[in-house]
Amino acid sequence: SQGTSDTATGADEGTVAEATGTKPAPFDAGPVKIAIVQNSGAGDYFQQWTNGANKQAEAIGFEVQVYDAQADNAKQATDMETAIGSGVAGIIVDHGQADTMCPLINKALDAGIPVVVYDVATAECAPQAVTTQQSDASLAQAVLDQMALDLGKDAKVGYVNVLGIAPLDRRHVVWEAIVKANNWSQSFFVGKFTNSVATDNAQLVDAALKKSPDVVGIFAPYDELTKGAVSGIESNNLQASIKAYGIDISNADIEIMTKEGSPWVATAGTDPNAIGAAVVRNMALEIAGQLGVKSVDFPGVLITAQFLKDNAVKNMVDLRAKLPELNLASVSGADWIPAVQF
Amino acid sequence: MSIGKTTATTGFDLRDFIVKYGFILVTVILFVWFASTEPTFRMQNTLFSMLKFTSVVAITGLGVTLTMVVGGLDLSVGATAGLSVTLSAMTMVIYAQTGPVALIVVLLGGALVGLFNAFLIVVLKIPDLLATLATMFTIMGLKLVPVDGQSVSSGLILRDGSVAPGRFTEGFLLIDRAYIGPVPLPVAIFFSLAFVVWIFLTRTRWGRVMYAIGSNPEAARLAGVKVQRYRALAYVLSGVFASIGGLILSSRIGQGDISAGNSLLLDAVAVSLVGTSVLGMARPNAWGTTLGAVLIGIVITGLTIKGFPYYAQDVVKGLVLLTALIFSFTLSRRKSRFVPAV
Amino acid sequence: MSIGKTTATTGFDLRDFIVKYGFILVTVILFVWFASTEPTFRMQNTLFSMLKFTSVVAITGLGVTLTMVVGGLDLSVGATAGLSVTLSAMTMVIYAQTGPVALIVVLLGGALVGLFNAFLIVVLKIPDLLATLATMFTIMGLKLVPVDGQSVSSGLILRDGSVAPGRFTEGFLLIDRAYIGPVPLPVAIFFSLAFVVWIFLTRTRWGRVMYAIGSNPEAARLAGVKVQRYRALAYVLSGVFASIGGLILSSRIGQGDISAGNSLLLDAVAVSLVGTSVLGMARPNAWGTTLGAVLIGIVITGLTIKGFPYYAQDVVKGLVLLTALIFSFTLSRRKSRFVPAV
Amino acid sequence: MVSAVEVRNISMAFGSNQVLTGVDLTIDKGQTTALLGANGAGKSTLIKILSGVYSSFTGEILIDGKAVTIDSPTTAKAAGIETVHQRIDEGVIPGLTVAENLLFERIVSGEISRTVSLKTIVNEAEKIASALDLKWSKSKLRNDVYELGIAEQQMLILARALSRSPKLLILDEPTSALSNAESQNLFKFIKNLESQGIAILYVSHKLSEIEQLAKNLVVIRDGKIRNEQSSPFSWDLALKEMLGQQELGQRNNFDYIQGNEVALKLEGVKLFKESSAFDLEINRKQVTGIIGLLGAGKTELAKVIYGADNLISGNMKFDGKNYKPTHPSDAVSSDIYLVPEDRAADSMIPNWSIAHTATLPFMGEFSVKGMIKKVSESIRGKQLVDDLKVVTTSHEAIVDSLSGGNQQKVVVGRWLQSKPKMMILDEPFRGVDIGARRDISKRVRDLAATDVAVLVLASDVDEILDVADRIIVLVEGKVVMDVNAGETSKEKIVNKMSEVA
Ligand SMILES: Nc1ncnc2c1ncn2[C@@H]1O[C@H](COP(=O)(O)OP(=O)(O)OP(=O)(O)O)[C@@H](O)[C@H]1O
Ligand SMILES: Nc1ncnc2c1ncn2[C@@H]1O[C@H](COP(=O)(O)OP(=O)(O)OP(=O)(O)O)[C@@H](O)[C@H]1O
Ligand SMILES: [Mg+2]
Ligand SMILES: [Mg+2]
Repeated sequence: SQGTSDTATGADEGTVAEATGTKPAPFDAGPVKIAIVQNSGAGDYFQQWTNGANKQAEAIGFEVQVYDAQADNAKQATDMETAIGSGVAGIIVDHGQADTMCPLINKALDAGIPVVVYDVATAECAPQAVTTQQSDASLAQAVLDQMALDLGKDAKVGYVNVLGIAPLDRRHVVWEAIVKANNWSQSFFVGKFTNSVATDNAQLVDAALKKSPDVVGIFAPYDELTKGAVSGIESNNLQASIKAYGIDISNADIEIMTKEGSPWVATAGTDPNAIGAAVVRNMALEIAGQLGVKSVDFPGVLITAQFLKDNAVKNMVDLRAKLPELNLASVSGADWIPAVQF
Repeated sequence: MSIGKTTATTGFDLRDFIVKYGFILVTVILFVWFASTEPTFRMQNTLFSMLKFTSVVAITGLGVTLTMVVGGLDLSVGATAGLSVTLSAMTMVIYAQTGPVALIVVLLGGALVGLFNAFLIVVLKIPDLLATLATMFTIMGLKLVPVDGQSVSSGLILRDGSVAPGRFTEGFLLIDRAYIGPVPLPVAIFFSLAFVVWIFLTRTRWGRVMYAIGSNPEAARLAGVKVQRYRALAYVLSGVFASIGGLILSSRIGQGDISAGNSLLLDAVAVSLVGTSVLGMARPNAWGTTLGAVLIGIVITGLTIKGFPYYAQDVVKGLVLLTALIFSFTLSRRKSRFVPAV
Repeated sequence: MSIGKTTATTGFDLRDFIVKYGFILVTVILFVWFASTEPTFRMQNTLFSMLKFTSVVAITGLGVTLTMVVGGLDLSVGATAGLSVTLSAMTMVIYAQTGPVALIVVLLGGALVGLFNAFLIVVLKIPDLLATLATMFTIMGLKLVPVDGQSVSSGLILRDGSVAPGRFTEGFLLIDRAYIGPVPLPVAIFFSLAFVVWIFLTRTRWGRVMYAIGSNPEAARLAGVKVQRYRALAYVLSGVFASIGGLILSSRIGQGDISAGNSLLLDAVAVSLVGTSVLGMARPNAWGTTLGAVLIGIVITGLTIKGFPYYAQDVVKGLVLLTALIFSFTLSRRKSRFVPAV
Repeated sequence: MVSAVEVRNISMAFGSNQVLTGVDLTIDKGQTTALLGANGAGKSTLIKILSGVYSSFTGEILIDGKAVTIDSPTTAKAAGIETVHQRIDEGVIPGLTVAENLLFERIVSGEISRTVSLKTIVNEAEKIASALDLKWSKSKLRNDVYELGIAEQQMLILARALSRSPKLLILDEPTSALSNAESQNLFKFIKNLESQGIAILYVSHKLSEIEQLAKNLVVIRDGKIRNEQSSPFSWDLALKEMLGQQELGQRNNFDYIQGNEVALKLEGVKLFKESSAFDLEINRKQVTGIIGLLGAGKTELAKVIYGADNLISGNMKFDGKNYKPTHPSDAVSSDIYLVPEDRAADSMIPNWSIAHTATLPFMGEFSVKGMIKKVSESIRGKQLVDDLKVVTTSHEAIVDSLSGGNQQKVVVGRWLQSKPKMMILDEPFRGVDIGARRDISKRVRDLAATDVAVLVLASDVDEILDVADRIIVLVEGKVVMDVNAGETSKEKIVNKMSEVA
């Protein structure tokens, strides 16, 4: 039962490198079943992540069962239980709440099922699991360094974020430090998490800018929030005086950033396809007993609108070509693994 | 049943006054409060952008109101608006068609959804709520199938590996950005539609008949009314109104955001319901829906400018709603027959 | 008035059969399909975790059913369940109380929300939909005020800078994790409550009276029924049921997730509505709600295991709903008076 | 005689409308007291006070000489007052079975709380039904009450009230939906109750019934008691007090008109699946009365002609042309109109004004390019109020706030104001007082005189004799008698009606 998302539009097919080594157990004896337990599969980021993971899994010879909790933490817990009970050789946990998932991750480990976690802070509560993460700190740091460079000290800034969501909380910590270090004054802090983030936040930013039209920069550390911020700036016609900074990158984001006069000047990102693939490689290594480490970081890369324009980047394919750092093909590899490159 | 004292008929009856104008009073008081404490709020600019944001909910709500008038309730409007966003993006970005073509496709799409609802309700005799709920789930999923769950933006890579040839046309983007004199186009559309629906419902024979159907369909039928046709008409109109809302959303976002419209349903239903209480009419009506939408717009904008976090906005939204409702129902002597009892 | 054909009373009437059992047939066919094509699906473990997942929606839906029986509809159940999650987390994590205390606080909280709804509806005479909508907005915001919009998990930093002293107790976490024999506790709770509600509605005079209120409140009142008390009772029960759902959610998530319960409303209303069509009863009933919840559980679990992306699941959910509805309504000769016409 | 219930100085107003003023009334044990009054006199209001529906009145209610507080239906029942209200939809509860409806009050009061299964309820219900000679089968008792016709629903709520043993039983126009035979059954039962010492307060517009049943007669006009009598009654006095200044229209002593031009022709029409087919011609310029027992198929026939129900077999010709209505709108566009029998369910739109109710079927006429002509609409409303002497504050008044008889005047009157080619009236006299009944009869005859085919359906022989030129008796969906009204008698008709087809 292969996921159907491997036929996705815009799904980057990727190129598969030849494997040279011989497969270790249990890969030498036909397909190996694993499960991916996702907090959410919806949205561009997760669609690409899943696509990357599926491509890599296919290349390795995994049979993948994808559970998508549709952003429902409780459902993810149930999915995890189902996965544990379904007799898989390994489980990848993609996002979720540590408090929710840790006991279940430990349950899986106790049952002898190796677990690779992506972007959940389980290092303390489930120390035996492999944790991988897109480093939120490095993403935030990368883009905020650029923001500090652009705006200088003592600037008036706006902030769009929603606390209570783990990666956004981690980005928030870096933001607070940067604001302090640069003596910025934060004119507003708005944001709300709904099921249409971009449109609903546009209204909030619009209203906030009515009151504080004199800010020179807005930080919105999640691309849906950034889209909302951009809309808000544009509806106030302030794109000449306000720069927006975001995190994450997708085809849609590239379009907005490269638009004439776009206020969105910089973002930091990773390639979700590449990350999905790398996480699956980690799973393979862990099952084969070859991983050796318990934590793997995928660093973020700064992407400026200027860079995109200078290189005529139109979409993720162009971006990967121009910014090879995004491709993680060399991360967590082995000679028997045919790494997928996007 | 409470029997009022026989007040002198010419005298001023405070209670009647509050029942009739309480809701409007709440709106005005909030408005004055925000305007007097927040200079930003009184700027014409702020008011128009508030109305602009409200317009999508309001227009969709007007459609919902029409279905409520005939005794139903269209739960599929949010999904229809979302479908419109995807449809317009597909038409322009993937099939590289012009803005007007996209516009026609979207309106046709909305009408088709309405027809489908009408078919379920009128021909297959499925109760309104259930039918539109099923439609909602179906199109929420269906719209994502051709795009494999991804947002449609220029630069999108298609299944055959080529890059999507088109982009949102400038003309299409103008739907949200153009002005008529000082009035933003979406606001103008909103008020025109509200006016048309108001006239339609209160001044024309068709509106009169629709109210009859909503209160006693059998009596309407025996009076020679083609009940089923009017019900079908209401759902088709509701679909078209939702797609107009979607059109504005799409033009605002400038891409085929997959999450667009998701949060619309609850708001559109809320404004229509709230609208039933305006002027003590105790039945769905265009003027009430309009005022309900404006009231909620004022609350969100005002509180954002005042720097309230989003959850405080929810609380205030709830309380304002309650106050308005108490004015209209608790104090009213008249039994409300028209409000959907479910 | 349509005159039923007087078919030979002993003969088999296919149409009647489908009207009565069509819904169950759809459920069984789907079940058999999944079970025969997916080995994972037939594992006892999977079945129980499916039921476990369904239990929250089902229990909440049972409460909604009670309000539908008295002719209303509780739109605040999702928010109430969310409130329960926050309340339990606050009690244990911030105030470092025991699990049983948290349990009592949550149930009291649910009953209070129900009482508040009852107050609005019965005393202030606000129509059900509007009142519960206002309650929904209010508590959705209110629950976030004491925690400043953050999820409550152990290690939370409080306003005074100290660290929250408590954590979710092991006992509390058992609510979701314990088993009674081979049956997970939430499933046992779900079935017991379904049984109790079924008996209550069909076998006791209170149940009959509640149906009478839903059908013709004035006639019920004239026959000496204390209509308002029963309506209040229904809303209080609905609040308590939603808080039991929230309790299970909270125990499953293991933290005060602010987004918990958000998607519950639509699902709970959907299963109650769908349930009206089971067995051709054409009125809200416990057995229908239960079956509706199980059907949706089967669809979601089955499609996930089959690897359908989330949007395809929505499509199928919509189509299955439609099929069931067509069986019950299109083919039925009986006019349904009980189904909310809104 | 001992008084069971005494009412002292009761007054009540709806807003500025003073409906009852200082009403004193004594209802004796073991006797029937009749309450007579024109439509809108305040009868139902008085009854609703006694049964606890309204609580904001002034005055005193005494039971067995002691003052009691009655402020809710529950307290009224506790005090031993049982009521059958005028509106049937205030009694039956759709969605519950016939059996549950019959036992509903016992279910509410907890008397049968241990009776859990429907089976037991059905058995119990069978007994209650048989008390009124209702031979309802078990399967009928298991049906949704919604499947009963209006007359059967009336029987049901009567049976329900009679199954209790109250001190005072109030019946508000219980026979307006019943035919003679059922009424007689009811009267037998009432006599039986009297002998058990139960007091009965009986409201009816049918003088013959009052004559037959009542010991005492109380006449009410404009919310005041005008006249009290013991039998034998002086009807002249009673009617004079009842109508006040108003003139009672003469009983129609008309010349029968024999329309000879066929308007509607039915060929091989079957009303029910297993009833036999019949042919029928309805003439222009004549009032055709169709009479039959409850369930005889009168309403079915009317609905079939009007396109509101499907024809099982056969065909129709109207004005010589094939006529196949599939929807009431087809009938309306052929200028065939129907006044349905159940005004609340089939005619009234809750919260609508008299004027709006009046124009609903004729929206085309009251609008230009779709825009409603408010002025003509309001003129039409005023005319309706004046023509039919509707007791109301204005034509803007909400129909729900009218008394039952006045509601009936509105829903009948709105069709009478139009210009049909054929007019069908199903039970047009339901709940209207004798004055209004004669007014309506006269208008119906005037309409026929203008070349219109008029069809009146009723189950009351007097009503039919009062209006029809030609009388057709329907039994079990089939025509069993078809004569000129002048050539038959009440007895012959009654005999035919109860004949088995
Ligand atoms: N022979 C029959 N076969 C099937 N159903 C019948 C038959 N006779 C009567 N009925 C039922 O009785 C109902 C009453 O018929 P209808 O309303 O036409 O009678 P009616 O003469 O107007 O009597 P009333 O209005 O006094 O009840 C019909 O709708 C039908 O359900
Ligand atoms: N709910 C109400 N609101 C306002 N006015 C009302 C209401 N109910 C009754 N009335 C008015 O009270 C007066 C008396 O009505 P009531 O129903 O008691 O008359 P009735 O004697 O029973 O007449 P009928 O013979 O037509 O049944 C009428 O003028 C009516 O319009
Ligand atoms: Mg009356
Ligand atoms: Mg009839």
